[in-house]
Amino acid sequence: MPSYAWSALSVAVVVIFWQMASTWLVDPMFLPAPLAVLNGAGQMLAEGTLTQSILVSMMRILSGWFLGSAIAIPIGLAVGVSPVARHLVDPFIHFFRFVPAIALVTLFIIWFGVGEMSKIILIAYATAFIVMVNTASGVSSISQDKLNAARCLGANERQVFFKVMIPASLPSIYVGMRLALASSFLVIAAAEMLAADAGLGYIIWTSRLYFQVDWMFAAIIALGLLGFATDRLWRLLGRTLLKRYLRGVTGY
Amino acid sequence: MPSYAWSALSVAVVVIFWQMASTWLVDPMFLPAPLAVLNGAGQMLAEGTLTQSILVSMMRILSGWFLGSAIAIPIGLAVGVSPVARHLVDPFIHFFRFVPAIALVTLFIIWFGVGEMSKIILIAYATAFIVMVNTASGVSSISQDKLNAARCLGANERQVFFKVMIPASLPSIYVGMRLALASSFLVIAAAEMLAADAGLGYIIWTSRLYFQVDWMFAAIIALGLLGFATDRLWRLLGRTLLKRYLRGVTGY
Amino acid sequence: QTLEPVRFGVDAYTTGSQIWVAKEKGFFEKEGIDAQITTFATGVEAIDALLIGRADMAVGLDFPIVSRIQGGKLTVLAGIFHSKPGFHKLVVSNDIKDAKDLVGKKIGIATGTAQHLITMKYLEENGIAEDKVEIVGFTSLLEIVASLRSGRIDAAFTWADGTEKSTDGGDHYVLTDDAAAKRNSSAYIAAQTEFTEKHPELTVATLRALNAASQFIATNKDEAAALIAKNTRAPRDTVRDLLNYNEFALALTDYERAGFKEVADFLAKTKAQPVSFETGVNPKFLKEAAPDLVKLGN
Amino acid sequence: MTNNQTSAATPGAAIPAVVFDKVGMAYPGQKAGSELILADLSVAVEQGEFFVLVGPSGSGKSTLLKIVAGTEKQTEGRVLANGETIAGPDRRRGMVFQSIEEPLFQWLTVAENIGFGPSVAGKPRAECLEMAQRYVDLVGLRGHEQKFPHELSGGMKQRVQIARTLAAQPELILFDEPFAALDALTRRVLQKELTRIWRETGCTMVYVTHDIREAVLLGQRVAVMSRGPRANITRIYDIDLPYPRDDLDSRFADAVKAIEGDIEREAASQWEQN
Amino acid sequence: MTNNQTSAATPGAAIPAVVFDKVGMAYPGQKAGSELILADLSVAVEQGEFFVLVGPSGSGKSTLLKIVAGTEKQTEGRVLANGETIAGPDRRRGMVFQSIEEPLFQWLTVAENIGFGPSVAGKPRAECLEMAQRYVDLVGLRGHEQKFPHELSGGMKQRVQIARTLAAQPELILFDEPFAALDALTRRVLQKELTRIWRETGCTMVYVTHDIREAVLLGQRVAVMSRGPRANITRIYDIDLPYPRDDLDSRFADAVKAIEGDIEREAASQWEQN
Ligand SMILES: Nc1ncnc2c1ncn2[C@@H]1O[C@H](COP(=O)(O)OP(=O)(O)OP(=O)(O)O)[C@@H](O)[C@H]1O
Ligand SMILES: Nc1ncnc2c1ncn2[C@@H]1O[C@H](COP(=O)(O)OP(=O)(O)OP(=O)(O)O)[C@@H](O)[C@H]1O
Ligand SMILES: [Mg+2]
Ligand SMILES: [Mg+2]
Repeated sequence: MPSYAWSALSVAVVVIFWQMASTWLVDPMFLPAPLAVLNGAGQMLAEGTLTQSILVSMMRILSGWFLGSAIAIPIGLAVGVSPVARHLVDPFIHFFRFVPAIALVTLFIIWFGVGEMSKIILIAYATAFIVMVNTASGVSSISQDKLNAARCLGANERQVFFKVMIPASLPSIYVGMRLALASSFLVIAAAEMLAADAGLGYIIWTSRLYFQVDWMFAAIIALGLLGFATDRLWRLLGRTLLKRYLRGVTGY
Repeated sequence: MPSYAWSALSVAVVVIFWQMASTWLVDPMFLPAPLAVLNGAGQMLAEGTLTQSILVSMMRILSGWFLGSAIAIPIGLAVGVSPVARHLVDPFIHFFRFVPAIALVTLFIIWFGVGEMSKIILIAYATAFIVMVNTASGVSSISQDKLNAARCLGANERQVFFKVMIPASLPSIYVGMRLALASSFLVIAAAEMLAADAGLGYIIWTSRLYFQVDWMFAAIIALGLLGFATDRLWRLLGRTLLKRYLRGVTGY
Repeated sequence: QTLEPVRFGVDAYTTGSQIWVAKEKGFFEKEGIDAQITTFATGVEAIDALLIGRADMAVGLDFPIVSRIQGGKLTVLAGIFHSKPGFHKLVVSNDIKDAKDLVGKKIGIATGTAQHLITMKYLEENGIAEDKVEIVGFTSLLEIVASLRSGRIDAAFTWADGTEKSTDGGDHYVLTDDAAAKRNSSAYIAAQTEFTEKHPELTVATLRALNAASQFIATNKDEAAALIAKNTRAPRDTVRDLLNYNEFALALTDYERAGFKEVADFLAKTKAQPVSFETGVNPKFLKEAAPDLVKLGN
Repeated sequence: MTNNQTSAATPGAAIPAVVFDKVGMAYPGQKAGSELILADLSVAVEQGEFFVLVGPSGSGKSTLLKIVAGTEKQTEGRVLANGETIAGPDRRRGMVFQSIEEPLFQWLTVAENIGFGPSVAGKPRAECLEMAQRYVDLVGLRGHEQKFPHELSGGMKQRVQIARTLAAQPELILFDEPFAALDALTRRVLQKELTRIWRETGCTMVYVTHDIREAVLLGQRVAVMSRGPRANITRIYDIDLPYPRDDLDSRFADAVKAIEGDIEREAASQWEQN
Repeated sequence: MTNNQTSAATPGAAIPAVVFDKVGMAYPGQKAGSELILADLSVAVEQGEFFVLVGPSGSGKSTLLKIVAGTEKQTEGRVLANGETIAGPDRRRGMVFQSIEEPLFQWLTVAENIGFGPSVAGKPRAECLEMAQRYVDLVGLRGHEQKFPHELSGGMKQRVQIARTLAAQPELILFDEPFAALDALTRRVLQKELTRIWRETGCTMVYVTHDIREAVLLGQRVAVMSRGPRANITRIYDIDLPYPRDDLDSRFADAVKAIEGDIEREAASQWEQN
């Protein structure tokens, strides 16, 4: 039995179970049947809401994810490399990574306005810490033998950093970004609480408010599927372009 | 200069900067000065609200975190070990890890009621996926030589699993739980949206309603400090009790 | 005599004031009711809890309640409070002198609340088409005030102490209030339909207790404010102010009917099944508990 | 001493311990179109035999051992152990890996690593400890029992692996250059111990080494592999000398010289290219 | 041939390449109260010398090399390279590590690993490629240039590390059992190449091996280390034979025998315990 057949099988089983649950177990008012959700999605597609929301949300998620990673990787590297940097920055990393983004929404609006910027930065905020922590642990667990080998071969500290530390910590950065991708998706709901008029998170909020459970589920499923697809793309990238750096971590 | 001195220095600089910012740069209505926050915290301490909220929230966070990990670790191990398990479960892992907990609040209330249970499960939900993904990647990157060595020494598959795979993937589980700890803290705000009358998340919500920004910041800072402390405890645990398993990953 | 349990879902705001007061002052007990109160962040969660059977009665603003009536699972028993005209104030930046200056400006709304509808009606009343202004949606008053004060939006209806907070910087002033929007908005108490059918007397008893609480609030605002503040952890002065701005009384009148209809019409755009005051509200219980509070014309 | 060409499954009473029948091998990750590592390789190792394999670096000796151990799978031909196809690694076939770091359990002490085999065999704790200590002493690691692998020198790690494999008491032991990192005396002592264990337990040994003197000292037969790709066993020497062997014996020296000559011819082609 | 006791910094015109002055060493992670690995060790290696170090497994040879390389720091005494204290690893002191897996860059091909030194020295790309190819050929890895480390056999990995260190052209090279995993011929070829490079470039070599014949074949002086803990250099043999050396020469055999005797005495104490 080929591998995707197992996956197809289990997805089918769960969808059937879902259908049964919404028929007999749970009030379909709260768990609409798969067909109802499909129907809701169809409505939204026809109106163009769904496509637009997907585009808008994906743009925000991916920008925030990239921005967050772009900020986090250098900090994580610095913290992993230099004990002084670590002691300077560490208290903040391990403080702010526990502070919910939602609590900072007000400040973000004041600083970055009510446009796209504050949403993207909110997402970047939520993703940056995972990437930072993973990068720093990656750097600090590079085998000393490898670093020393490079130094004995004449690499100066800059070269050790760029030619050994970065390639050797790519697996951790990669896995960190993969985990952080989920965070980006998760905070889109919070980010689109503020000053949004489109997006999947926005749909989730307004349908909650107006009790359009089928729309809400359609948006949730769209989020899940987009996340799944992005994750697969990221894995594909790891297995092709970055293969030589990531041998061993793309197994899962 | 001892290491903690650097940390103390940078914390002091940031607090001073914060004081200056709230005096001159940002409207103190939204960024109250450190002293005002301290004052707010003092009020809440005097009333007993703060202590109680901390206890209640920490109980929820830690229970959810443990529960989530307890569910995630076996699944992660199974997925890492068995290709069939992986193909059966993988689509759901990489689907649900992108679905915001907030979207499932209603379903959680239906299934688990309005008591502690649904909050703890919400937190467990948010933390489980990080632990799951990390555990599975940890298992699948254990060197084949190590597993084969165990088999050649006569270990059956059960023994390979318990005596080699689990110890060898402990570093990944440990790091996964460390990252997930942040998620538990982050969703406490969402979890305490539902049916709470105490807790730091609840304080954040209600103080927003009533413009008690100093209270809100006191709760945020309490969250950050508690997270920081828990993280340090977790690291201490890794460096003492689990030291033999975690050599190399507790560097950061 | 044993007390009958009734489970209430309330939000962390003053929406459920009478419930707190009735509990604290023993009005529930007098009616033979053991009130079990659960607080939620907003009315949405409270009403959802009701729908799924985790609460017997819940209070909520018109929006979440009206949008959840269609299944027939919940029955609105009465309006529990409505804001007095002037509760919402239109705060604008100093350069806006007139309603027509709003054209092309950013206006903040609290999506899905009474304020949302008030804003829309106000624009309509002043002949400003929706696409002539930029509507920015928020989920809480704090963000609206913060956006006003930091110049991220130009105007918004604010309420409660948000008004003072937005204007005390000197860059904004109150242009007008919601009287100009000519809109009625209320909060309701709703019950599970099944509960009302099974325990009609208990339902009526509850309304009686809440009515007693309303009267207590009307006459003892200071004490009531203290009781509410204690239970919601809100600052006492804020609550005291809120009690002034709002009318805490059970009622089913044409005022409620008009407000209900506005929301229903608004929602009709998005809902498959239209809802109406007649299908969603059952005045029977309030009539029985306090006949003079039901004043519905034809 | 006779030289005879390699041949599959010599007919006899006992089933051979290992049979390679026209085996070809390519690693899964190898570039498509690249040549086989092993090609058309046939050989049989008898029950209780001490079989030594020598050959140029990179020819495929480790690959061959891994196929027997069951950790890699041949891509062509059949491999049988005790007459059965090899399904995977298994307690009957122990292996001392060439890699000296990875196969150790870095979370276990020296004594715990060595006691792993007895402990998974379900032996009582006291017996495991006692066995671990016996093998710790055997490889000269007394005093280092409580160290963790990262605190050991290269040679000490290698000895832990040897002791660990012996302590598991398999029927067949595969050694991949086990003494490469050891000093001459330690090596000598362990060679003697190995011969003793082999004779006492009657287990089968398949032993890879680069040290031809060691090969002749230990092996009943010494097989020479050709340089890869498409490596094969070109020749098998029967060493008909009694144990314990004396390296001053002229027949010993002759055997060493003959085998060295063979390998040199094999390896030389490598250097001629340049 | 003369035997002389070890002595620090022999007075002479040139500053010695390496001086150990009463060096003591304990690893940072060692249990408090456990004994020093090296104790009171003094020795000097002259500029351009080929210095070989032999000794029982676990005595502290790798530790000594790591101190010279600057990757570990002694805890007592002074260590000077070219008269300066050693601040850390440095391009002037190359090292072939005993560990054959970790020091390779697993994301670089064989050719890229070998070209690492020239490329960080800022040599133009064409020259790096050309140098890499030269050293690939030197160690007999032609045809494997595009493989990644995980696709190599043990001996091939070791050769990549040797080639890589040579290609960086350091002034002093530290070899930690570089040929342990190589077959006899490859080893012989590389020994010859190493001697040639040493004589042509005049660089200093500090070489650890377990193969006493190799020690005598290569070294101008062969130092014998005592068994640890508190290991020290007990004796240094001057090998006054001309290069290329002939291992059939009786003086060669005598030197080998003398050194072997020494090590055996050292290592034997280990086995007497049991
Ligand atoms: N995982 C792998 N993927 C691809 N090729 C491999 C792999 N492992 C080994 N090879 C190739 O197989 C050939 C034989 O390797 P093997 O390790 O069996 O050699 P060996 O005889 O043990 O050499 P040595 O004496 O150096 O240890 C080599 O050319 C090597 O490049
Ligand atoms: N990181 C470490 N922490 C603690 N002890 C160590 C560490 N590395 C080595 N040792 C100890 O130091 C001693 C000397 O080790 P070293 O690696 O220098 O020996 P060696 O002479 O190179 O041995 P071999 O010939 O086996 O490679 C050993 O007893 C070892 O246990
Ligand atoms: Mg090999
Ligand atoms: Mg060593």
